[in-house]
Amino acid sequence: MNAIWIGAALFLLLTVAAGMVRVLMGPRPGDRMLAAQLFGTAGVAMLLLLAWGLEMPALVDVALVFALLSAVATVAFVRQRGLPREGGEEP
Amino acid sequence: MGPLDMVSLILVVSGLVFFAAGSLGMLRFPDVYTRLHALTKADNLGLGLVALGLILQAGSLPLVLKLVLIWLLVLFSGAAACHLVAQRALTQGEPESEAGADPARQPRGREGRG
Amino acid sequence: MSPWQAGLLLAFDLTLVLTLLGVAWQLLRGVNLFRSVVLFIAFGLLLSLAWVRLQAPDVALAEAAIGAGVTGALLLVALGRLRRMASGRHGGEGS
Amino acid sequence: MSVAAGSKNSRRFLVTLGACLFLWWVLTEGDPGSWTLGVPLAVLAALSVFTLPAGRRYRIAWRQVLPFALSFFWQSLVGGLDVSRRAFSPRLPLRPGFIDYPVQLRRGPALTFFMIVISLLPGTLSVGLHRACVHVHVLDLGLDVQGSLADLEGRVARLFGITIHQGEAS
Repeated sequence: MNAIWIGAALFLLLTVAAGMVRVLMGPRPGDRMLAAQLFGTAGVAMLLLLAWGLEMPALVDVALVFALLSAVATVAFVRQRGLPREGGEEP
Repeated sequence: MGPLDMVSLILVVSGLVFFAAGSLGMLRFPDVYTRLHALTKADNLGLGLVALGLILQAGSLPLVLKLVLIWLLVLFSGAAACHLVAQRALTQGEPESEAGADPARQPRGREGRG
Repeated sequence: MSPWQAGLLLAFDLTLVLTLLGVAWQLLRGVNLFRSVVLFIAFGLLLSLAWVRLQAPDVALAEAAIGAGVTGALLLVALGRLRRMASGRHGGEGS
Repeated sequence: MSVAAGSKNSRRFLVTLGACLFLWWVLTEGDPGSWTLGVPLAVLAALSVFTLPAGRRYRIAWRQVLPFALSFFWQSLVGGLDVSRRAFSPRLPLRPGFIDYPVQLRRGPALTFFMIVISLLPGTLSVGLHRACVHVHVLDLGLDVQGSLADLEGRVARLFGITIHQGEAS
């Protein structure tokens, strides 16, 4: 059964690596930021799967911290004036 | 492998399908707003299914509640964060987006595809 | 540990290392600072997974909290402030 | 008056303390050794709820929680399936656009909750709030979004024990 959980985590890592393309390409700041949000959600799922797959129950707590902090960067992004605007491509 | 393991395997695999759909939607959808749709719905549902599959393997009640708590946290913080990103995108230009409100116009072939 | 499990773990580790290196390379190579900051946040999340694989869940916890969450937010705030300062000096529109 | 207020406050304190203890129990997974730290911390947390400035008060109709949760899970399953179907489909069937939904809920926790839940339901994403209209982005303009939003608003209002005039919306 453990092998299945690890395989599932590997699959999620691959989807995250695919989503990285969106961070690289953009084109707008919002696109990049929401891709980072995706890594938060997928990261939580990966940590939960690894907690069972590697038999490390402490990883559930790491997943909890991921869940709490994944929104912090997004809120900082939205609240901060002066970051590249959505309208045009930034320099 | 008992029937319970079978059920949780099915749940986790269907969760993975939704995660794949979320990533694919993020790559294929044409603009920020539609990508946010893919992110909020598909990924949160995927995480919910993975967590549900693991809940069936959890030995104790507090662990079950902890997984539910994690899912709810991700659900609400993710939805709020997506709302904020969408609001920022709307207030800071993205002029073509208003044109999409006209149902007569086909909003295909907008900027930012691919 | 079954051979299946060992193989999957090896694949997981290799994918993780390759993605980490790729992200780090793109992060350093780019000239767009905002893109680099977002990549840094992603890098922090991936590095936290690497700590998990090194059997250090406590370090992974600190990395997720400090590396990805707080440092990412700090870098975003610093970037916004830098840009506002630059646009103020060149007589731009300000904020 | 003051006696009644005092007993109400003490009941609120006990409920908050109970919630804190329950949260501690969940977070430590019921480890019995952790209570020496957990009980004082829970008391401090419950006290801080009373000394810190209070947020907006709201009440939840607890009897409505289970029906709301069930319909929410069902709707979020439908939403995930809908968006996944569109993502996997090779033709990419999207007709995105914005609509304005005239909302009857007053500003406050109920409206915030409503706007968050909008984003998790099939085909809708709340973008902003102008006066009394929620700005909603929809994936497919052909769907009856106004009707389903009115339905959702009614359910949120019932969850928070608010009466709104059904039927005016939509």
